[in-house]
Amino acid sequence: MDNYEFHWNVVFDAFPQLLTGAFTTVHVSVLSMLVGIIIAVLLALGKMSETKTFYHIANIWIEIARNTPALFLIYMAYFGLGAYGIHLSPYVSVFSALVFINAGYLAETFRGGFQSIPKTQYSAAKSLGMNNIKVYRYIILPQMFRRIYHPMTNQFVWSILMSSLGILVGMNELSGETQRLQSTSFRTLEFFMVAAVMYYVITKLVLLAADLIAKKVFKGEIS
Amino acid sequence: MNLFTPLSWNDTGFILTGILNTVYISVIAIVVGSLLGLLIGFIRAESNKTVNVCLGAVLDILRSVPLIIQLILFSTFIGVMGFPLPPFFAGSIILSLYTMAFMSEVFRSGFNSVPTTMIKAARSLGMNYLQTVRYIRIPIGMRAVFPSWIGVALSVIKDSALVSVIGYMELLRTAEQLISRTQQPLMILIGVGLFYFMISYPLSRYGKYIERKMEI
Amino acid sequence: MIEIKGVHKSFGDLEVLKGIDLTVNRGEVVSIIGASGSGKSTLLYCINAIESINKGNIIVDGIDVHDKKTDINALRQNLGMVFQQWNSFPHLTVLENAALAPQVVKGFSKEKAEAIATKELTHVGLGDKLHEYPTKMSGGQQQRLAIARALAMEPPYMLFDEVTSALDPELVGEVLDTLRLLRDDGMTMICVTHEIAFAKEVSDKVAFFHEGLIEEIGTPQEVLDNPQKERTQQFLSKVL
Amino acid sequence: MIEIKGVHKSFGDLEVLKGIDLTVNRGEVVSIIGASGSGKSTLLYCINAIESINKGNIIVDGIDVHDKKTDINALRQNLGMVFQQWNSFPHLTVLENAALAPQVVKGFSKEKAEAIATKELTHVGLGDKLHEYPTKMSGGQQQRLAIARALAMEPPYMLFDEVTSALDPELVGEVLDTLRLLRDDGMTMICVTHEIAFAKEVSDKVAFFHEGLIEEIGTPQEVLDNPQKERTQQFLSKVL
Amino acid sequence: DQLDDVISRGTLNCGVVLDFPPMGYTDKDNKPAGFDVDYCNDLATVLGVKSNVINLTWGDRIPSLISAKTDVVIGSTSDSLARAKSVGFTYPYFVFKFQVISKKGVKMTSFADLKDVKVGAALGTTYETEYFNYADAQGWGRDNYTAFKSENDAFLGLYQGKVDALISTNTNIATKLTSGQFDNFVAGPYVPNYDDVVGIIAKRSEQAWIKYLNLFLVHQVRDGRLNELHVKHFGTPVSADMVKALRENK
Ligand SMILES: Nc1ncnc2c1ncn2[C@@H]1O[C@H](COP(=O)(O)OP(=O)(O)OP(=O)(O)O)[C@@H](O)[C@H]1O
Ligand SMILES: Nc1ncnc2c1ncn2[C@@H]1O[C@H](COP(=O)(O)OP(=O)(O)OP(=O)(O)O)[C@@H](O)[C@H]1O
Ligand SMILES: [Mg+2]
Ligand SMILES: [Mg+2]
Repeated sequence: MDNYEFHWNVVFDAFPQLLTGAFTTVHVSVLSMLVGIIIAVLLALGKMSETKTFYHIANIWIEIARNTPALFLIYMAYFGLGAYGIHLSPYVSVFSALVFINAGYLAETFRGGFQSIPKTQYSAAKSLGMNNIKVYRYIILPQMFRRIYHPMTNQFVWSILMSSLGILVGMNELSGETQRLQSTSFRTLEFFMVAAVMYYVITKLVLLAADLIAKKVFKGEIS
Repeated sequence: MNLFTPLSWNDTGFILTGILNTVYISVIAIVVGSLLGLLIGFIRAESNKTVNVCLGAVLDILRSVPLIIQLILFSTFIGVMGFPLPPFFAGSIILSLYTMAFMSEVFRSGFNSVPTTMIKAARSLGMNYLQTVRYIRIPIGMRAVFPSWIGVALSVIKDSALVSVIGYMELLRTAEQLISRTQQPLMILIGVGLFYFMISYPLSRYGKYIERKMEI
Repeated sequence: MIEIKGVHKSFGDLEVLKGIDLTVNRGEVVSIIGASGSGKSTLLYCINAIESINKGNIIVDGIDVHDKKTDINALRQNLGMVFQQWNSFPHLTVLENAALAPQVVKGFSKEKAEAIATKELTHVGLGDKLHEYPTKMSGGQQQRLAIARALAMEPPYMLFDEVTSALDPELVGEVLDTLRLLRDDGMTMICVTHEIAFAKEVSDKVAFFHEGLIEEIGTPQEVLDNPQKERTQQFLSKVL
Repeated sequence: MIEIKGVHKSFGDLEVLKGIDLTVNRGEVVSIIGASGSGKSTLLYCINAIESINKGNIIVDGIDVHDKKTDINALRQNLGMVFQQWNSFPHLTVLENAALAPQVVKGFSKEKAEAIATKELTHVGLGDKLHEYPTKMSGGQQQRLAIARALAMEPPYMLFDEVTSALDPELVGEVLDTLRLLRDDGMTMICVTHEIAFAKEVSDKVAFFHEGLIEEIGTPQEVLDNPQKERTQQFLSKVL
Repeated sequence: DQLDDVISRGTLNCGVVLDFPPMGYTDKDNKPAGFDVDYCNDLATVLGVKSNVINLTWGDRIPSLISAKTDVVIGSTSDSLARAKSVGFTYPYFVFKFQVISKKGVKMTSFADLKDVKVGAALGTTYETEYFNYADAQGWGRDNYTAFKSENDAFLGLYQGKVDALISTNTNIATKLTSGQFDNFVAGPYVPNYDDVVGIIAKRSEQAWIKYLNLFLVHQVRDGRLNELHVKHFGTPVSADMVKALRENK
């Protein structure tokens, strides 16, 4: 430690840039989560569908998303598609890779949540005279949402952490911005320490918010 | 001077090294991470709230900071402290700790899944504390969480790609170098993807199969 | 009146109901007993159109349940059903559980639905639990909630499928008491049950099912005290 | 001989045992009956030192169970215990289940432990299932395995805690038969049970627990057929 | 100190950016090659130790020094005063010019033409900073700018068409243009008024070590080794301007 002096003032001067980077990080993860959820619903339906084509499309998507590294998919989106002349910006590449993976993981979560609701809940709701739409609206979906809520927050945190791979395609999110700042000033340790703290704070805030929302929204427990 | 040369048979050895390096570091991280995770998971299952909160907070940092940042920070930091390590070791250490953070949760829930009545039954046969741990809690608890263990192990294999940022020549970094030389990203990337898929897919299927078998 | 005429029902190759005839008049309590797998639950599901049938008719107050043109959701409002496994909706409070269907199916206002629900819940002895969540309650309480939930739709008929068999022995009594209460109110009921003593006490008619057919039917005295058929005798000797 | 003298036991503020006195002689079968929550299981746990006690003594063959100096693991080898919920070890075969404790606790060789285990398993009628996994067996079989597992430690005393109450009715018989077998072998047993008929048949003494005290104790004829205390009468009228 | 450490260890851990031909790249056997690599080997030879070339990206250079993974980085590091607060620089050993390379057909006569095209550079490099300074001074936004993790990624991006123009060094651009694979591209204008002077870097505190390196650089020029390697890697003798610049230390 004796031969290293910390120079924090460089980092404080660059704090606005780091914050901009952090904003991009949150931005890309929120967006990839939202789009991921929509696609995941379709994939989950596809995987439960009787139609072979839908089933296979959903299945292939899900398995690729779950069984290849995120970094690989980001490279694929950036340089792989580039070879076909499809040029995605670093932001869009990271975004699409995260969407692809989020959708794959969430589809399985949704399917699991859906199947974990006992069949007897349908019979019970039907026997009260509810039609299909009402059964879903009042009985199945609310229960399902509770079960998938927790896995969904975890997936969101994962997205935030994995967006840090943007550093590898020159995206200007928190990690990329940190990398740029450290290579102009060469204060590696300081910049990455601050970035680590910022990631930690972001994920904690997300989890805290998720907990507060859950406490407000979900009053009954799930058996 | 020839900057750009196509892929040739010469490169197979190079790619193979990348594959082996990926396998090495993944295996090390999974083994070391599981052993440490088992220990910590056990301590957490057995301890009171204070110990748990403290341990949990430390593990939480490992789970809340991106792996890539942890790797860069750690390898820089140990150098500054005066203990430089080659990328392989620095990468193994961080990846193992990272794995441990997730494995400890897996194992903790494994230990907690063993019903207290079963432990009481074992005690009533005259087994002492360590014997119940050794013969009852570890085997039953570990079985229960085997599918989750596979899940974590697979994510470690995939995350090992990130060790490339501190200069470890694993598969993806090898591929990158070849891409720079050949300017042919598509074929090479597809090959890399296929490799990961071929390792990960059968294992994840196996995990699901076990899970389903256990449900019955 | 529920009229069941020559009902056949198969699951794939397995013929579960092989021609059931049974009439339940308004105000009557009919108990169904029989070995596991004899088709008792299946018959209740068919009456409530949760399962389709292959042959025969089921007519409730003159309406053919399995006719394509029948509005099945409207019909189900007349047929309250309670299952073996308690099926309280875990995300709703006790009161919300019982008030949901009157609101969304019958379109009652929230106040009106909750008034009816409160009345029925008090009736089954859950008046003090209105704002609790059912997951915290005992099996017996959840089962009484299921009964009140069905009653809140104010159906003229109630179908009970072994409502006590998943309960701990000490909780059986409170649920049977609730059924007795309904009988005293004059409710028309079909009860599938394993509780022979209870069936003897409350039923107007007892039907003994054997392999998809009604082997014997009559008053409790006829079927339970002096069974004519050998199979009925065998069954009763086992369960008593 | 098991001597229980003035045993008190509390969980926090809740006093569960309020001074229990009971003596069980070698070769005796003592049944304990009583309402849920009256402290029956707790007493068995205290005898086996799975729970500590607050006051009084429990002496097994002259050794004070709750004395600090007592080697509790050694003592437990003398007290076989079987629980309400069957607790077979799912990762071991039937034979391994029963042979584990003799091996690791008594330090027997694998052969010797397996020989004893096989003997006891055959005794309870599981001789043909030695190499199966218990998860595939019925509750009754698993409960008999639990009995054999305890017997394989060759304890002079056996404690049974409602061993049939988690079983389907048709499986109760086989487990009770196993207990009868043990009684005929002359085993000293304490049985907590809800099966009054069984208690009447096998017991030398019956103790009726009420809110942490023994309300009435005596021969089955005294306690079950001619109960003196009002509470005993009430309890029996409910369960019979 | 570090000089003694290297000699007693018997190996020189020399960091090179193999991402920056012809200064550093990997040959068809995936082995390190280039001007910087040759410098590493020369340095090891004069020290009398084995040369261990370590492959770095631009961003790895400082961490590798600080973490003592490398003893020295010969990696075309621009000697900015900000960086010199963190790390020790030797005398300059090479001078680059920053230049634009663009697709044929894109109008690129002056630096100001970058305004209307998609432009890229490697992340965290001095020419990225220079471009930003220029762009900010002109009041351009950054919407048409793309950063790449490495020089290689940047050229791959240009090759694939992700960007129309790239800022890099004159040497790298010249090498790429002679390779045959960038026939559809042309070298464009230089970054105005800027010479990129680069030094070898080592730990800031290792004064004796840096002095040794300085002398090594002087000898490379004096002994003609610089010229030899320039011919080998660039095909032309080293220019008088550059030798002058290096001698004058600027
Ligand atoms: N959805 C289904 N698909 C296939 N077979 C079914 C289905 N539901 C019931 N069965 C079969 O139909 C037969 C009758 O079942 P049912 O549930 O009506 O019997 P039960 O008389 O109610 O028995 P229990 O007393 O066990 O409830 C059984 O053999 C059962 O396996
Ligand atoms: N570990 C514990 N912590 C706190 N309270 C306990 C604990 N174990 C038992 N109790 C309480 O002690 C009382 C007696 O319990 P116990 O299990 O001995 O009753 P029991 O007579 O065996 O009843 P059952 O017939 O239901 O098994 C109950 O009120 C129970 O809630
Ligand atoms: Mg049934
Ligand atoms: Mg008990």
